[in-house]
Amino acid sequence: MPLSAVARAVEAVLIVAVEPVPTGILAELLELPVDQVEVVCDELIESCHSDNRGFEVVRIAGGLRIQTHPDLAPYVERFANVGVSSRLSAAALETLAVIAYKQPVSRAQVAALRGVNVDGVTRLLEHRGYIIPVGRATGPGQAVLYATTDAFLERLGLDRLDQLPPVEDLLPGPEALAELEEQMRPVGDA
Amino acid sequence: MPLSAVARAVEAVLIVAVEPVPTGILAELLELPVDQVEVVCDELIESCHSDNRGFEVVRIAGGLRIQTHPDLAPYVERFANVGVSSRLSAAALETLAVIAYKQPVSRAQVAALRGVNVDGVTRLLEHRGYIIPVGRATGPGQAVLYATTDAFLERLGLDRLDQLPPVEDLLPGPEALAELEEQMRPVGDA
Amino acid sequence: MVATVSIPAYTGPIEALLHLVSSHQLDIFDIPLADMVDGFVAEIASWETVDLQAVSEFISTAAMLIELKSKRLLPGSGEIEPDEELIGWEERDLLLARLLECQAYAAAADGFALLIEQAAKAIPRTAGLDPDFVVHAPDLLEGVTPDQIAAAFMRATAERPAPVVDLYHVTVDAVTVADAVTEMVRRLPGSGRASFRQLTGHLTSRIEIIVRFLALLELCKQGRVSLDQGHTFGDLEVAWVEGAPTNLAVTGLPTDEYEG
Repeated sequence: MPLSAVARAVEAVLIVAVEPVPTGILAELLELPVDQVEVVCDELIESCHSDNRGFEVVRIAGGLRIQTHPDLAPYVERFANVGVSSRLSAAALETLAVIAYKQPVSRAQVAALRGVNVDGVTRLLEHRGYIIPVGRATGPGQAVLYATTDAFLERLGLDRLDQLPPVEDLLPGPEALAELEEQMRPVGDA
Repeated sequence: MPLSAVARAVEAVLIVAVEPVPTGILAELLELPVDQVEVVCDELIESCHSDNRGFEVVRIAGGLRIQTHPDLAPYVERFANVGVSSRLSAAALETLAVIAYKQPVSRAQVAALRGVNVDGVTRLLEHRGYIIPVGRATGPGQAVLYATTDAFLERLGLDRLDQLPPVEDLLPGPEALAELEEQMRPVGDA
Repeated sequence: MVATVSIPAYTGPIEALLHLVSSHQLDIFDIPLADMVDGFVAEIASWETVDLQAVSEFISTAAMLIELKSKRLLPGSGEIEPDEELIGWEERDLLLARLLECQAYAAAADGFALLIEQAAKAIPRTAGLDPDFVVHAPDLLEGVTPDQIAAAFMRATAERPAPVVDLYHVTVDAVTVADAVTEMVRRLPGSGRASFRQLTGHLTSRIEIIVRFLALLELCKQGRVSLDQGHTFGDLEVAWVEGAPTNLAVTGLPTDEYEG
């Protein structure tokens, strides 16, 4: 059965959403009462199953999200591994090293140090379980802070972080880091 | 009509992809010949329309991509706060057009045609990722040659360069020619 | 078939006629244009089939002759050279072609703007992998040691050069033509003939070799050395001119420094 006009709109919004979309926001967008939106969401969820789509719409954390159908995981996983070299690039290794020594640290701080955007690399490192978000900075923007994981230590054959070789700390102090970060803001926020 | 198993797999892969996926990669994932994958892609593209989904699957920049259906742009734009990608000036668009049709081409060649210096504009276009240096001319000076990128195709919503209309079709008609000649008379007689 | 004309002053292809006029071998006033056209029209009538190529060639050339003649007939325009006129036309045609091409690309640009506007209505999905999707990927840290992590950290935090091109930090081999002249004046007299390759064999940078060459050219200009190149791209034979002054007070030398 073809989708209703409202269900199509919900689907389009979920397609571009990166995080689960609360039904309240959908209701606002569609200018409809929430309970009516819930009915539309049910229609959408149902249609994905009846049309045998490769993805499903699920209710999660008070919102809706599109995700791949579980039985297609083998293909998705194979795709995720396409083009992934079996070694970390020099850039990724440097980012990981900075996080290891300066943790907890925000992406913007690492980027300020390395002089390049590190969003893609941190996503990769997080996805592979070498780093993990451990909290948020207190300053404006409340940037996510990252730290290395036990898996990271395990891969390196270490028990504790302080077993990493000592390095001469060439880094400016936290104030200078904050300043660097400040300078980057226009770029990062653009 | 419910999707075939292979079309579902393609759809799942496109759901997690962040840029257009070439059919060659899909063929590798599915362990199928490319021409068979093309048929599956056609099935998927068609199913989105016939099922009246809120998204569509399109061939773009040499690959396949999932994107929201254009008629739902009002909802999606409100949600994602998109549509802010800055416009290109007429000068930038004309320079881009010359490069697109004459590639690979040097700045000097574009400037000679347009009658103005195009250094600033090419820098902008390169910065936006629409053009890229692809080599050097063999003649004296070894000018850098530019060509358009996949990002250019994506921005225009095209799959391949040959989808651009032939430049002969864009030549002005006889009236415009007469008008030009009229404008030029003072120059010729000066 | 070739468009030919037959007038008292000339008989032959019309294109050659235009050449004669533009090169002053024939005066435009000696060409009765009306008769020339009548003659050609009469000739066409005798053809079994009309050769469009020949006819267009005639029309285009005749038009140029008519414009040329009418301009010459007008007072005050006598000083315009016929060949300049023709050059003007050629330039104009090239300019016209370029302007037409520009208009085509302007139309293409309008098309681009339209495509961009349409494409912007469809927004691609870029969410990527489902956040809780577990990828069993190969271990990317295979073989990496803690020392390598430390080294990567040092690399990452090492001071970076400012993104401006700062030439103060660059070691510059400044070489001047004057220095090279001095060297040659010391070395060449009494050494007989030397090849340019011998003279520059000990040099490592291209700019030093070039400056040495400039110095030799300068000395040659001053008549103090003779240069001889047996064949194209052959080695240059350098010889000090017997009796030429060996003072170093050379004047009028370029003082530019060449930086390698």
